[in-house]
Amino acid sequence: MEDSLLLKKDELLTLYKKMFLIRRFEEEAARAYAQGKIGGFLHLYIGQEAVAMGAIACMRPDDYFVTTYRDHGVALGRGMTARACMAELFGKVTGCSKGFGGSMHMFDRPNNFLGGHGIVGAHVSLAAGPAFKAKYMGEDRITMCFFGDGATNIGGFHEGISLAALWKLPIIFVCENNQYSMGTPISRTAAQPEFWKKAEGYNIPGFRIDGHDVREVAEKFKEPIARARRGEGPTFIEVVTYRYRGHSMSDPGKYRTAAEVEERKKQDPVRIARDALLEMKVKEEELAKIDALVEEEVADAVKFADESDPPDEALMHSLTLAKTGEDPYA
Amino acid sequence: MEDSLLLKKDELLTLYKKMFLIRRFEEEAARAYAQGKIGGFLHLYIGQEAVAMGAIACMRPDDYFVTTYRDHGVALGRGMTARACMAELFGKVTGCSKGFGGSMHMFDRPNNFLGGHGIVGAHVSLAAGPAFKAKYMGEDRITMCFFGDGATNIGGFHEGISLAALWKLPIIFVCENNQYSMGTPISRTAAQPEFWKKAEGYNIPGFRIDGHDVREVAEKFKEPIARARRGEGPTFIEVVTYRYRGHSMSDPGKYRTAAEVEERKKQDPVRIARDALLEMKVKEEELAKIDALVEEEVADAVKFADESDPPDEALMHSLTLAKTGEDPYA
Amino acid sequence: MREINYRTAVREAMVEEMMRDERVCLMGEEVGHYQGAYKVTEGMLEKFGERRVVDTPIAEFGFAGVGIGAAMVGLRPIVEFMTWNFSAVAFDQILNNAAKLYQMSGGQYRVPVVFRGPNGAARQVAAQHSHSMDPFYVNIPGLHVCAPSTPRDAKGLLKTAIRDDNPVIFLEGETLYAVKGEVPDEGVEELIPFGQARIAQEGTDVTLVAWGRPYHTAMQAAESLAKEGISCEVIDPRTLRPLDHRTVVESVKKTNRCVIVHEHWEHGGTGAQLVDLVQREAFDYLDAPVLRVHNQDVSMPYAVNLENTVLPTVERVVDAVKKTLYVAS
Amino acid sequence: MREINYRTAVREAMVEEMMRDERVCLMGEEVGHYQGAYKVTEGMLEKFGERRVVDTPIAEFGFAGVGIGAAMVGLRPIVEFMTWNFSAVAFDQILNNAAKLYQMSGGQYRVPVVFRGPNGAARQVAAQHSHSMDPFYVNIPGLHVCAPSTPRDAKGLLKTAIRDDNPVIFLEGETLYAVKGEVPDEGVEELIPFGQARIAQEGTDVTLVAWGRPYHTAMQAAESLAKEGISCEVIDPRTLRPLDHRTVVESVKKTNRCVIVHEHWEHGGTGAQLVDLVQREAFDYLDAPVLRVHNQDVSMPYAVNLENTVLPTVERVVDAVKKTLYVAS
Ligand SMILES: Cc1ncc(C[n+]2csc(CCOP(=O)(O)OP(=O)(O)O)c2C)c(N)n1
Ligand SMILES: Cc1ncc(C[n+]2csc(CCOP(=O)(O)OP(=O)(O)O)c2C)c(N)n1
Ligand SMILES: [Mg+2]
Ligand SMILES: [Mg+2]
Repeated sequence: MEDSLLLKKDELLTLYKKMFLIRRFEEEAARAYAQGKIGGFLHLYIGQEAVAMGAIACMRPDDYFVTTYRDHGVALGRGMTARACMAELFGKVTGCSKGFGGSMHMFDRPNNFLGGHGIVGAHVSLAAGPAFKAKYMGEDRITMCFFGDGATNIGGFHEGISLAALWKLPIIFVCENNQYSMGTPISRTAAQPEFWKKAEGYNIPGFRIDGHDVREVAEKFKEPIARARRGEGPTFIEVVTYRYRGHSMSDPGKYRTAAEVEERKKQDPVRIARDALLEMKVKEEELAKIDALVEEEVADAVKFADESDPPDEALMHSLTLAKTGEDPYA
Repeated sequence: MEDSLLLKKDELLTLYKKMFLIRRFEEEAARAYAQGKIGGFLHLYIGQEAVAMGAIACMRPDDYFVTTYRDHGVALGRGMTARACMAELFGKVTGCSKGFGGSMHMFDRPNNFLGGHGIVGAHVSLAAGPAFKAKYMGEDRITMCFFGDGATNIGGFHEGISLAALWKLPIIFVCENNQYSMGTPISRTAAQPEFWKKAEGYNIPGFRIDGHDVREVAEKFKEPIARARRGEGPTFIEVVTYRYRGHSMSDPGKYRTAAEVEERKKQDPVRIARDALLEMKVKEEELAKIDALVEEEVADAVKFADESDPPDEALMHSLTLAKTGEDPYA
Repeated sequence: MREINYRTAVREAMVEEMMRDERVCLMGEEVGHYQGAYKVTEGMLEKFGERRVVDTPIAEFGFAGVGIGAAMVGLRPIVEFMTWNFSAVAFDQILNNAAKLYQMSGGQYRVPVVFRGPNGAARQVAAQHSHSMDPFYVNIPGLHVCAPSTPRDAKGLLKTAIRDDNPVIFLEGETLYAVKGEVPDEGVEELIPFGQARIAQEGTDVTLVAWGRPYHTAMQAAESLAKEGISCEVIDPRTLRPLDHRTVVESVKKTNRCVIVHEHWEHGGTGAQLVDLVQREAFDYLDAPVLRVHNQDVSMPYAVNLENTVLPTVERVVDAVKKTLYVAS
Repeated sequence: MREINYRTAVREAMVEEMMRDERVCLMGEEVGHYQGAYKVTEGMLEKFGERRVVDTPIAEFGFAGVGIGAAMVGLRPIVEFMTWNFSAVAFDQILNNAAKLYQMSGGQYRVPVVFRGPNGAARQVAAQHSHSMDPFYVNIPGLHVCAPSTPRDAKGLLKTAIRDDNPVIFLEGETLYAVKGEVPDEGVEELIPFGQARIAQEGTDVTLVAWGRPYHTAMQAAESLAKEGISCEVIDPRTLRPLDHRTVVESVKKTNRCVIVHEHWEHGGTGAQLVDLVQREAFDYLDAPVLRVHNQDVSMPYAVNLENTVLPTVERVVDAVKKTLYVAS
């Protein structure tokens, strides 16, 4: 990789720590799921960590982020505490969504993280909303919108990009091409396997990058984000990546061979970042210290989630309709 | 125009007659609308006649056609009688849809005309249905699907083309780019004004042609149709055209100048076809005879529609659910 | 009081709220340059400019999504559906996003968006363009649903809707736009609260409940019945969600009879819901079954003679009332 | 008779009909190579091949449209929604095309398509994935709506649905798939007609009406009430459109009391419709208001303790029954 692409050591350390956190957090979540402490669906991000963290590395705290049900990685990356994230998975009132959203519907308003959406494609046009608002208000905040390869077939994807392109909204559309939508490889879902080529149909720039090296992802996101901030409209970025686990916890992943998965794991984004740090002369002990901190954070999150209370019925009824007037989060 | 593009004289005569029929039929329909004999919406095809007729010239009777609410032209072109068409507009039981569909919902099963659809874009994926069936049954019938420039922004358009491209269905997607969706010019609806460029995103061939000369339209449709028949999948054709009237009868068309409309009328497809015939040494008298026949057909249709009975309530109730079993139209 | 039509009332509410609050904007097909498909938004582009009055392409799912997403972060968009029929392609955005985000986010994100446009049959626009969409939206918790019948209610409820922090479904009517009625004078602000029915006319023999176009049918029926000495109490619920059934129940306790008139199809919806609430809460007061007059259970035919038989008519309301009174018609 | 589970019953119906009629095909997300998200279609790809068992991309609006269009010209597609929640993005195709084409075309085009998949809450899948979509589809003329509760009904109704010339909405249940029950032996063909309720259990004190998952809740409640000497007649309507209310009305004429149990939200739907029909046709027989037990009026929370309070429970059914009997609970 070219020198110019290298992040500064501190930056990379921060990204590494978050990526390792995502990895370890989700491994523990999977364990808790097996123990029955987490219910419903649980879609792990393991293997894709560099995509979210590369994007986040280029974003400002006041930028907006919208993603799918595969959302723990982004949530943690944007600054959600492991406690709030794990407690949500456990269905506790201390969770980020007070136990109402669960794995698929994480929200974090202080960090401008707008979810966590379960209907494929629908959040793509929704994401054009904060971008519309930023332009309306004359703010230079951008919106980052993630979706899967499978989502490119649905109407919501098309309408969201069409509108954003027409109105030159400050938004980045990111197709996380992890090669599969549930059990189906892209060869059986997409006539055009080069998703970035759809950009031309909307008259916006588009390109494809590899998603296993967080440095490269960050580097490639810089200009599109700057462009959006300058008011020149959206960019379509296809990031090629891979998920190591099944689609969700209930998926044994029989549609791909162990060999295929092992081959892909050679490009493990967490390990690549770690190796890069070692190459940058970060000491093994320093990394071990970071790793230990992460382990502690995750263990603490599990304990916290375990010991928290579930939400009660009164809260449920008060969350159906907002009381018009003062918004406590505003 | 190159010689190779010329249709044979007889063929062009047939097409001219149909185009003149569409023109005169709709002019009379507009008059009947003003007299209150036709209700609801009435979307005229005047100015676009060469598009439908050019496509139909290349089609076999057993091919399928699906279009929008702007459907009289196609219906007549595919062989619907002026009587059945006018009676439908008048809401009579002798109409093609027995008075239940009206202007927007014409259907003609003997001529494989599947409507006449009112929800923008929804018929694009529906049209992939007969194409799916043809492939399933091993038939070499193709489906022709028309939609407007405005329809390219909606999800139904995207999903229909995505599926047809993936499954290599025998279907031609035709964007009738008449420059406006209702009162809005494409400059305010489409980030990509070259609609044909969307084809790349679906990995199918796409191109743009002019739609005022029926000979050229027919010529350009031949190969895509043959390709579809060979089982090689869909093609996206953008046809640039223009409607001389408002979007529907209730639209005064204030969003464009009289000068613009007059300029466009210089490319009148009916006149172009007529001139071509004269150039091919068809006698003025022969054309006058054809014109007279058309006038007669239209006048007869109006009289027929006027004198027909409206549908009754018993029929209405019997048309909510089909009686399973023998299909009288099968 | 002055008299204006329903169309102007809707427009006035939007204009006043847009002048009051810069976060309020309007988007939809043909709302700007074209001045609105039904001229409801006439002049608004000129007044507020392209930033705040936004013409959209034909992408209801998409721009409903934009409205919802923008509302989450502080705008208060009014999203016009050219007609409510076209909201069917945006149904998921309303069901799964607008109605749910406040709850799913544990109260972090509010969705102050108003979806509005004409609902119900216009005139001979056939099966795909004649829906009363009420039953699809009233079922969904997390939404408010308004269905004003008069210019005054349209204006007062729309202003409330725009200020409300929750998503509102605002059902107007193409055949109502030209209806005239009194509204408060300029400068006099009236906000009509959700969940308060209006007793349009007091009466003693039977309670008539109706909203939208059928409200006017019910009023005509009441007039005609009055001539025969039958006194109707006519109630307009104004909002269908929340639904002020208490006013209806109180009335039925007095009249002991109830007829509900609505345009939506029979199976379910607010029509059936009201029957349930009345039989449940006024059971001992009912002297006859609650009856309903509604669209016939068919897709809307194009032919005008049939359309006239599908929609509720004065005659059908009169007949139903007499039936509850066990009077021959 | 042999015992199989609901999942197998649904699959058997599809397999038998596909063997009988080559025009029957199956399409949906993950129905083929993945063997079905809930394993309902397991083995079908192997049996019928990729031509007749078609994996689709995520494009419900699109493939619903393909199914409808293919049905117009002679195929008889079964379109699986991975869950009915996702049908919300295809709502317009069902409302405006499937339900209307036969009428709009003056009877020229029939739409013999079956839309099927699991409906209702699964377990902790939260607000966007827990819908009972019944109220949205039962309202629409031009559709049939089935909601079988048992393996036998699932099989017999699905076979009827596939042979029907009209569009059918077929509501299964993820929490029903493992439910076991008797079905006719292999080789014995049973087609269950639409519009015929099943009296699951005869009784004298109260009529319980329920379908889908709540049917089993109602049966449990009946069992528990029997121990207290309260005899319930339990009726499963099986199809919601057409709705066999006559069987319910006849029962109420005998029991004089009625409780309806359903998972869909309160405002409207078949629940409210049944109340209307009962009070209208058995008015003089009712000794108490008709009561309903249903989901609480909130979006489904993720937290399991709350999900349990939202869904109808045996206790709530028992309480409602006692209330209609004016017995303390
Ligand atoms: C409209 C809709 N249809 C179906 C589903 C079920 N579903 C959830 S995730 C998924 C696969 C999505 O694949 P992709 O977009 O590639 O994202 P990935 O899971 O690989 O991150 C499907 C089919 C859904 N949630 N929404
Ligand atoms: C989903 C939907 N939204 C809105 C409409 C109202 N509408 C009918 S035609 C039309 C314009 C369509 O323009 P275009 O696709 O260019 O076709 P044209 O009328 O020019 O032939 C609109 C907005 C509709 N019928 N369906
Ligand atoms: Mg994927
Ligand atoms: Mg156009």
